[in-house]
Amino acid sequence: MAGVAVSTVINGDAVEYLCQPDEPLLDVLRDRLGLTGAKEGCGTGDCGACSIILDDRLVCSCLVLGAEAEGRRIETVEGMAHGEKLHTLQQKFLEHAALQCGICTPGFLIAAKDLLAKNPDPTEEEIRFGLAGNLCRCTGYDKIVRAVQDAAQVMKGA
Amino acid sequence: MNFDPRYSGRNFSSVGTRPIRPDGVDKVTGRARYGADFNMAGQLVGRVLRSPHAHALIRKIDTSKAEKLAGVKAVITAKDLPDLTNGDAGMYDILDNCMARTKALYDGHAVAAVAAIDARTARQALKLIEIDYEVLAHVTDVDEAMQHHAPLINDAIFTEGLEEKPVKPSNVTKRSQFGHGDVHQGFGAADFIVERSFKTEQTHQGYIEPHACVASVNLDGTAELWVCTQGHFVYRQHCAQLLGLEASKLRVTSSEIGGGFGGKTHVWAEPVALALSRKAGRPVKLVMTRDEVFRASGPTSATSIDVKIGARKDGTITAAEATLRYSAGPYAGSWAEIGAMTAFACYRLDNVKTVGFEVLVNRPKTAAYRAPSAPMAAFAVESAVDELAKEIGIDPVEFRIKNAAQEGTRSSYGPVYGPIGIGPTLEAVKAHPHMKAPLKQNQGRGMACGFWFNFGGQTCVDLNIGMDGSVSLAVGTVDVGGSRASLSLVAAEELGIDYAQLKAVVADTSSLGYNDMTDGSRGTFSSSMATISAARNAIKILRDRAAQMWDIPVDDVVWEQGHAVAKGDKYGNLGKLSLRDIAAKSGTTGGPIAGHSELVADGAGVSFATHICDVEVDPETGATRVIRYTVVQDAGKAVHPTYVEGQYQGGAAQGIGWALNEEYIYGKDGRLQNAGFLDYRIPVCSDLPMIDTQILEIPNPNHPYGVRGVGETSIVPPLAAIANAVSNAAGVRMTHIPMSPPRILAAIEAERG
Amino acid sequence: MRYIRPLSIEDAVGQLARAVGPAAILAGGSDLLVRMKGGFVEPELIVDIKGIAGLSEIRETAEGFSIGAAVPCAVLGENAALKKAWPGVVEAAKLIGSKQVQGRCTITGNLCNASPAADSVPALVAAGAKAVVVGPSGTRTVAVEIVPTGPGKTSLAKGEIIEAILLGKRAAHSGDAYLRFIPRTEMDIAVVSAGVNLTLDEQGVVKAARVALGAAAPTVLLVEEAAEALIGRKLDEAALERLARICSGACRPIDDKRGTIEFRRKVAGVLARRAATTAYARAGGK
Amino acid sequence: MVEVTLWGALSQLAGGQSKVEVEAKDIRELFRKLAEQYPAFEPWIDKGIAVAIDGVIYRDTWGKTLPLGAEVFLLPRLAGG
Repeated sequence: MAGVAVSTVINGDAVEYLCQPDEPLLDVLRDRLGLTGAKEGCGTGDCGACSIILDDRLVCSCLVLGAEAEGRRIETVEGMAHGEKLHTLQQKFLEHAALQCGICTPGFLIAAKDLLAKNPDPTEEEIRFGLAGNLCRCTGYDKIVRAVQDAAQVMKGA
Repeated sequence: MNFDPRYSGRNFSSVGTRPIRPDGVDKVTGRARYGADFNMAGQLVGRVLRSPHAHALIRKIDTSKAEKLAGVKAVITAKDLPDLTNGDAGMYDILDNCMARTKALYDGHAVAAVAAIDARTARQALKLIEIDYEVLAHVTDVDEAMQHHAPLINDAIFTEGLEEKPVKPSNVTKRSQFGHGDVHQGFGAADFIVERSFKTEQTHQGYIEPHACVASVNLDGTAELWVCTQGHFVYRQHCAQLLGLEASKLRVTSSEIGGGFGGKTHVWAEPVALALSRKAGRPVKLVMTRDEVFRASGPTSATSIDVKIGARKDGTITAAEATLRYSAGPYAGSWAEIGAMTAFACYRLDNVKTVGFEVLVNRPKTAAYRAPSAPMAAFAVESAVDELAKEIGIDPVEFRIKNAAQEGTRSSYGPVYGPIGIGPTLEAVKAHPHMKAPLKQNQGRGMACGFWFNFGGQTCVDLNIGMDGSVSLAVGTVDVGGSRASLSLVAAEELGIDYAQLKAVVADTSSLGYNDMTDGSRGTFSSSMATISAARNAIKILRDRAAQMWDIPVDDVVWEQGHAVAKGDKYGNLGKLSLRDIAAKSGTTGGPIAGHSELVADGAGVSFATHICDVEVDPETGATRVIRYTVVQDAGKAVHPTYVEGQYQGGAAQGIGWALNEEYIYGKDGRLQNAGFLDYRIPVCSDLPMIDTQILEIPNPNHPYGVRGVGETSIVPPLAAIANAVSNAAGVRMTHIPMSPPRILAAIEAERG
Repeated sequence: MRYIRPLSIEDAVGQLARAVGPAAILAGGSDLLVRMKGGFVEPELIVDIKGIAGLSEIRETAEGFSIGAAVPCAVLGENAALKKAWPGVVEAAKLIGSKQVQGRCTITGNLCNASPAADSVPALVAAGAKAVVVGPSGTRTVAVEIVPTGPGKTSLAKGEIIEAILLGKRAAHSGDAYLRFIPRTEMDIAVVSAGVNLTLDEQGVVKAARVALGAAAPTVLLVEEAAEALIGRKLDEAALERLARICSGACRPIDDKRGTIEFRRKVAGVLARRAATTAYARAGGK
Repeated sequence: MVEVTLWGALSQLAGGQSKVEVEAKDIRELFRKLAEQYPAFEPWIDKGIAVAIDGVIYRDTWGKTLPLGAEVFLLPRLAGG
């Protein structure tokens, strides 16, 4: 089996790696690059815990091959905060206690970031359908939706 | 132990506030490390081979080809694990479930495992293991398994708890019975009697994080285990016992846990990972796939329940009876017993009788799931209670209020209640605006009550005060939903310092004394008791140090609002010493300052909740949508109210999923057909409304702050609340959970005739 | 195992035709990677077609629309002209999976995966869509309904790739709609589904109709009798009743983990009726 | 002397009696005396029996005293989630 050499950009940094042709990007991020913020909840695109943004599109990194990242731009949860400052969504998730166990949180943050980038003033229904690809088993989603609503208000004003 | 756990009314300054959790930033930045986020140098990848058969004799396993594959470092079967055949039966079952010894007992049962240099090699190696199975007849349905002709899962099982010892083996491992009075007489006095049979399907806790661990056994007999668990001390005990290691030489570190809900109270793959590591001489990482989680961890029981309740015209219940059959998987459990204890716990009954049957089936071993066994019993009972209210012509809330248990009532499971919250939750529901909100066409409202015991248990806490006056709190109960925040609040409260001055961590098994696991809603209840005790012990030392600094007798020093204060007119000029002042001098006043506590937190107060639910049912498709939901529950004292709300909302959401769509679906071949999140349908964000909560605080007399467990009770009422709402919306009584669209549509069509 | 990213369709076809072991075409990967993860397929060659010029574009032509094989479904929803002309096709494509899956999955992939429950296929069949198939022996254009031949099976020969899906130019007074039944509000596979495509005359009488059902048989069903029940009539209660009855009767469903035969039959009729009502309104019918 | 109420399974082992009288000052002595009087109880005590004293359930505090006239109720030790 021939390894595939890939040059890509992750959270603004140029990154190069060698991966197997059938290796999911999620495994590359976690096992080769040490970016364990994206989680594997299912490996089949059904839970959203591995969400990343690939060239401005929200995707499950378990459904992308590492080889496909050549020449693309990847954003993960590790790139959301800037220096000492948390992203507004991160701050609001903390304030609203939008996490209990926290395993789904990176995926939700990335999905919410994508949602607000495309729809800065979503209704509750738009938030709920926009985040339907991310499973949370602890919160019943109530506090997550509220955190996103609050973040949207703050980000609009910024 | 000279710690007094009794409740004393007091005003709080920290407890009851809502600060940000101490582990929060790590979790929103992706830094928090869960089970699969940890690696060791030279680590191998472990994978498990699982039975494709529901029930099969393992005649022979040939691992030779797999062993020869380049990159394979260890292959194990049950032969590589201790043979506990003549030892403790409970431990035998745990180990047999980790790796089948003679028979594969369910689809997904582990039969062999490999450790290899990478995942691909491990996968290939599994394919090279040859197993000669003799496929046996299987049974997966709880009612069928009780039939005389059913395939026997274990021919050494003779039903316990029967009047006469049975002569033939059976799939029923145990019969249990609870109650008091004379139900026959009670039914005789009834004007109305409702008698119904119910079924509930098997569900899974559905935590998003699959089981994961990294095991490393050294040549000198010491070992390390990194694992996502609800109880690392219990995992240590079990793993050490199963593998013949010394407990204190096995250091278990609990990772952040990505949900457990009872499913991570049990070892599944950890002993296998340790055995692989021992054989390979290298660390082994073993992470379950989602498919493995569904097929081979521990879902709930499937149940079949008959309920009979009688009442007089005035609405007084005269008798209540239930027979409860709970599936246990292939090993004995006590699940029906819990169902039998909790079924009628909300009510004041003169005549009550419940009988439980534990039933073996060819499904994965049943494990705890949030108030285990109680939701199914509550579904049956609360559905029947609603029907009975309807027959009598009395409002269902009033009917429940009239019959609710109260302080002094003999519970249906035996003892007499102390102060309890069922009545207050019902009164709160009665007064709630939700109950008066208008409903549209095809919409219906339902409500139901729920009960759970709550546990305490062995608990140990260390509280260390740094020289700079900052405080670290080391607890041994795994934080599953914010307990580090609530325990920090409790420590801040006792010490009289700011929450921000503290940092709570979950200590590993080598750094702290034994703790029971985080189950039975005990995390905050037990560890807060130990935290209070540890803080009070630290305060004794702080007072002593202040006395030294002042050179006065310690008895003249009291602790007030985070400061040592010298009492009496003669000390008027001494002022106050803060915790920081005393800590700064600790090096010369006797060394480090710490408070420890080891205790058994007993006397966890029982807990009650009442839920209200509105649904809309599409009469043409049977689709149900939950449009409004309200939880009212007694918390004793809400230490961090936001996380208490979170527990209420989370339990309600899990209950909604269970009520409407979640179920294990087995084929005729006894194989699980929906082992993934695509077809095991847990609620998604767009399925749910906001979930309103109302926290009641009826202090638990057996906790200094009045705290009760809050984690589990919230999953007990939803099945029944939604069933009652659907029945009101669709005009048909639903008796089979989940109330999936095909079941609802079939019921509607049958009603139409 | 090899991963390649050809830059021309000819190269892709050639590589696939020459492949010795099993080969797989990768566009969105939302089916392929799941099947690989589950060990159901182990391709020796993965041909990523996203580098091929034109395959990631939606082109509006004189004949209608050409949707490249590598266009993610999310992009369909962002194309205003396509959405206006074929709202039923777009809403079907937008129902596949989650937002995350939308960013990857394609209607061509949905068609070639050959699941009877594929969301976009009943809508495409109702729309009379065609597939442009490129292979070692040239290019052919076929009706989409002949591509899947059974669950997981297609009529495509070794080396053949679908390059694009074609949708016709919209006649006046036309509308389409797609509805599926799922137990949750998102993230499920259709238990049963219906796509309806109507063209009306000035008076609101149905001139042309196509009705397709998903998850009702081993392949998507084009129910001609149902279309005939609508043609020549306004969409009155009697016509809708008849449509529902015919659709329920045309189903040849199975009992499985997602639904029962009875449920699928009954709900197929309900959905056909509801989809027809929406399509009719979109066509300007009152 | 305290009167101890047994649940179904234990009551069968005690020859059908649902209540037994035991002279015991605390839970530990209660278990010891019960095991002496009813040897069949021993495996149950080893597996774990919870004791409700005036409605409060104790699972591990064997040093808990049994107040005069207290209602003492034995229960199975349960699992939680």
